[in-house]
Amino acid sequence: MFSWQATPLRPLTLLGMLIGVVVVLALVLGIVTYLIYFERKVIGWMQGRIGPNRVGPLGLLQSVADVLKLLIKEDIIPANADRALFLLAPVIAFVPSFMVLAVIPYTASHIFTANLNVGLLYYIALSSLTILGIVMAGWASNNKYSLLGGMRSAAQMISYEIPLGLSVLGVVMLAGSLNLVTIVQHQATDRFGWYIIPQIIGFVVFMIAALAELNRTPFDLPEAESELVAGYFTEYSGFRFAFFMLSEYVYVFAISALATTLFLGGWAGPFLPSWLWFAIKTSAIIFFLFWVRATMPRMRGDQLMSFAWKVLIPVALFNVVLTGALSLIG
Amino acid sequence: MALQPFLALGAILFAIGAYGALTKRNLIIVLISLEMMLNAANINLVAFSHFGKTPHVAGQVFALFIIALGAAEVAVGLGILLAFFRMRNSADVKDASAMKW
Amino acid sequence: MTGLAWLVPVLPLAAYVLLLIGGRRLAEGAVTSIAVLAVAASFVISLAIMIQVALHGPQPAVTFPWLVLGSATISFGFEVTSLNAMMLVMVSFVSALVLLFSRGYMRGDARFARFYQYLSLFVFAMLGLVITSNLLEFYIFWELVGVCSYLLVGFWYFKPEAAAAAKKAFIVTRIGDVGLFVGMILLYLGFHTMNFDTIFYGQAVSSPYTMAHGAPALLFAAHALTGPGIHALPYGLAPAAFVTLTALLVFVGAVGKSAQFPLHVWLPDAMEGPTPVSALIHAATMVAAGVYLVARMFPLFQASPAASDVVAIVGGFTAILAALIGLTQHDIKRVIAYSTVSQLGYMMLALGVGAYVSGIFHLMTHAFFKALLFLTAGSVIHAVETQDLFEMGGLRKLMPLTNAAFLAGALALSGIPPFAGFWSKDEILSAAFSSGNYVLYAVGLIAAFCTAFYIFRVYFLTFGGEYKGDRHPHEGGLAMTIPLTALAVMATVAGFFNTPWAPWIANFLQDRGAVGYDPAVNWGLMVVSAVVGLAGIGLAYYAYGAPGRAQRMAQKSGFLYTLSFNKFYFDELYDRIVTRPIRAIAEALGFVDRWIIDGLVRLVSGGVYTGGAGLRYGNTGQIQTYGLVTLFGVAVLLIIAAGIGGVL
Amino acid sequence: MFFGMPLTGQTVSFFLLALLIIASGVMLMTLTKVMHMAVALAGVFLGVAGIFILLGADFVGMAQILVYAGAITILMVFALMLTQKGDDTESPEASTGRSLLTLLGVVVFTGIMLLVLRGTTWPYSQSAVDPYTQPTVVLIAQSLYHTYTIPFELLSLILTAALVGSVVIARKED
Repeated sequence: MFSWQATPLRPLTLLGMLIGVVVVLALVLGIVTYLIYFERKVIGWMQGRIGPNRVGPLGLLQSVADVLKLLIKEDIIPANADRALFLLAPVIAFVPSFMVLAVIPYTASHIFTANLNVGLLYYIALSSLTILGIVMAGWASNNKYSLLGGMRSAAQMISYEIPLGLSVLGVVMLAGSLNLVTIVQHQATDRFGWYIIPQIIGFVVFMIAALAELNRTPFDLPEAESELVAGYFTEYSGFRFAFFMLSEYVYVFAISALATTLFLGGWAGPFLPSWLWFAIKTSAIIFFLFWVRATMPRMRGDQLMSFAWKVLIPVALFNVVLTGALSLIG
Repeated sequence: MALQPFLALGAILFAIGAYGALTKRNLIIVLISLEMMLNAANINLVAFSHFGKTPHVAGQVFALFIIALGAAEVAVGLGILLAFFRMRNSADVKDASAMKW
Repeated sequence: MTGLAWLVPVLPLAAYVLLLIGGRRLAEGAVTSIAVLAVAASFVISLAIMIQVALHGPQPAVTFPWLVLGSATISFGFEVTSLNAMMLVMVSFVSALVLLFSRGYMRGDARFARFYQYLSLFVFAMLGLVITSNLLEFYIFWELVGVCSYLLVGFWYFKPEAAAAAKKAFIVTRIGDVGLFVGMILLYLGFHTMNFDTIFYGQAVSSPYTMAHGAPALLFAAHALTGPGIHALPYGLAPAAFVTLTALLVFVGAVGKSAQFPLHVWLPDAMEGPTPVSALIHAATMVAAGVYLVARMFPLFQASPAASDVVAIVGGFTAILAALIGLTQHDIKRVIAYSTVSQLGYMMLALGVGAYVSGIFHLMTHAFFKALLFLTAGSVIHAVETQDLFEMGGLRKLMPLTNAAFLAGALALSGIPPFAGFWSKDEILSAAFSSGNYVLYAVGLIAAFCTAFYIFRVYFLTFGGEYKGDRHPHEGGLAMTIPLTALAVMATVAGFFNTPWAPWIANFLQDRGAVGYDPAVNWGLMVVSAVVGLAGIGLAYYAYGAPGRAQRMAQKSGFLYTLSFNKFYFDELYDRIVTRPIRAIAEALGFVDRWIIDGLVRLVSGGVYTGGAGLRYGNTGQIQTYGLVTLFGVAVLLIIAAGIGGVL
Repeated sequence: MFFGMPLTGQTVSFFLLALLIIASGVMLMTLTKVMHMAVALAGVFLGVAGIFILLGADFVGMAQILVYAGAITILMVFALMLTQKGDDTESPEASTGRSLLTLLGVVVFTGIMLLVLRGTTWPYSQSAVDPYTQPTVVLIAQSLYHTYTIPFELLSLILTAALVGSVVIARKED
């Protein structure tokens, strides 16, 4: 295995690393662009509308145009904002979302993917860093909507991170590893097949917590347009706004990829190449997320916390105990 | 890499934390400084677990223990701090001086 | 049956524990039943043991190792000899009756259960003292008896006199205990053992006894004076001096416990306790312990003629002194108390002249008639609610049973045949006479005369004439009359257990050899003592049969009357020569302690306090200041460590 | 070669991380706005996590990120926001003399420590990047559930007590 620590650092090595990063970034940008398009199309379809169809064939270039528009817009920094933090916050929010992609095993040969022994923990740990960026953004804007949105977001994400972490414990116990590659490999040989079957409780908790982590409907209280204008990024415009949107959609992709890896057997599947199987499964999860957004109303604020602490965490703990008991019996 | 740079880093971080804990007036910053000192200790533990004649994972286990204890400390510390703030309407170390003659 | 001997003391202890736990919740009847049944069961077992001993002889001691101190082992155990078998019967019998009597006497007392609790403990302590086979264990029970007497004499602690009397009893007997303790230590140093058998015979005597207890006095002497102990005697004492010294020290303990001159002052004051307690102390438990001690250590005294002489002289002097004081007292219980002191003097006299059997026999008969006298006195006090003889009178018709019982006790005490006291006292007197101690014989005879006089003085003042009070005296309940009857019977017939022509007790105590001095039957002496007793009664009748005659006699004797009435000023004498000097010394020492030693201590504490008051200004409550100081301290330590060259 | 050490990825990473940690630490001490401090704090914690990963302790590093950078920093931010009184700057510093004194103490302390570190011969370290035969997760798990079972259980007790205790302490008096 390539060990970056022991290898003497030469310009060529550094260059190779940089190229790899840029390629992944470009890929991610492409994916996000079409995720947005996909979302608008799906919701449009569900609501009996057509969705974007003007820019390019079938409106395929609509998102590209949107991004371009954002990039060329004026970069406004409010006069009373905390300038340094205001500038830093989108970066802090985006970088972890990009970093978590490093451990997802996209294909059987997992190019670009770090085969980390603590991959799952890595994902959960890094994704928690985004909260800091969001709080920063909310506070630095010096705007009450932003601050409230930031606080709400932080509270919500911290609370739902716990059921998220607990819900995947069942998978970890079954696979006996935190390594995502190993988890995928275990699912191929498990007698129940994919972990969505033995870990159905875990999967449900995971999906609910994931929705909350993503600040998506029905958990979109932090950026509820009707209450808080746009939550923590009310004051943001131009490409900083794009950064936040980007990190959100990267997380949509990442969490779907994680769900695929943990519960749907990852890249495994017959006939088709492994990357395609991975893409199909991830798309299914993403479609599910959009579907929920299109159909569910927003949750009530006072129920948000108690739902996490009083329902999801006990259920997730029960799942852990159940899994332990089952694996002892089996 | 050798052991000394890590230990030196730990010592420096510890010193920074100690300075903060001893001079800052805001109780939260003091708490933060304490956490930095704990982190400095952790660096030493993990460094010794990696280097040395027989590398052993025990150092990492103890670092984990310290992390958990640090979390507990922060939880209790912030609880006390909030209660203190509610009572005195201040988060200043100087105001927490009832424990004297 | 002897294997069960340990049950004898344990049963009262069980009653004590039971009452300690549940006494407050039980009714008075239940409390009485528990205590009386326990002691009665002890009595039954004791009786069985005594029969066993009479048939099969004494049994060897049963011991368990208790303390191992270096090479020495102090054991813990019990044994049954003819002496303590008899004592067990006597103690448990009298105690059971006293306990039953208390039911009536203490009726309605707020601390009724507590009283029975103490009594049970008292009986336990005495029975344990009797049955033990080991001097250290004996001493423990000995002190336990002292504690119980303190608790019981001061039972009505709210009365200042009772509290003072309890303290006095405790402290005075403690003076004697010091002697016993020193003697005990000396014996241990000399013989390296605490077991009676090993001390007396050089080894544990195996079963069955080849000789009765006390019989081999000469054997003991041989052992102590020439045996292996000769090298080990402490302080380079010669064997004879060692034996005399230890015997005298042991006797000091007996003097304290049995209220012999000069430590007799506590016993009359102990009258402040409830009357059943007095009965118990005087008859069966406390004072008997001293006599029992001398009897138990009899070989030791036999080996030392000097010590024996001291015992006899002290006993004789006490007998006459107490009898003289008893002549003039006004308090009914005090008269009987002095009579006890006097009778104990007789017992010591007997033991001192070597009449072992006579002393024990008198102890037994005395237990019966003295318990009887006290219980009748209690019955009288209960009825008339005063203790002053001159406020009573005429109770013969009002309380016929009590009258009869008291008369039996008084006749026994006076030594009128065929009552119990005659046989035992006569034996003592004839032993004194025939052993050649004519002075002691004369003293005993005069004391006997006085005894007869003062007890019938009490009788005539209490039961004769007309009732002077304004109450309506009547007999107590069954709980009071049954013990009186039983004791009256015993006081009448107990003498026949050891008549000159049928010496059962003598045989029992020495069934396999002679103990000490065995007086021959001397009809002349018997007649003399009976006549002396009758003369005393006659004088009493002459003095108190007609009113006013006694006062004239008292005035005529003048100085002597005052002396006797004030108990020969012993309390005042002790106050002058002992209490006051000691108090003066104590106050001087107290001054040193309070002002010089305490002053130093206060100086130190004051200095520390002032220093602390100064230092506390450094305690600002600012945690960061503390931290800063700590940091510098650590830095200094590090500099030192680095300078030394790497402690780290 | 760099200060006598071969210029590998490990060395470079170490110096970058050390720079991050020390710079963040110093910023934490010098910045006046509390929110800026929070960012600096996250920098320290992340840097320490990086050091852990550099030392092959990936599990501890992840725990460090999760607990410190993720949870504790946010908690601190919350506490800072809750205890702000209008002005968002930190309350006035301790007196200059006091600060200088503390600085002196700290510098002396660190200096001696560094001298001692330099002067001590450490039991020499092998140069292998990964000294462990198995993944650290496995080793830690075995260690926790075999050797350190009791401390581990006690730790859970402490965490529970801290959870309940802080809730009780911080709860408003009703």
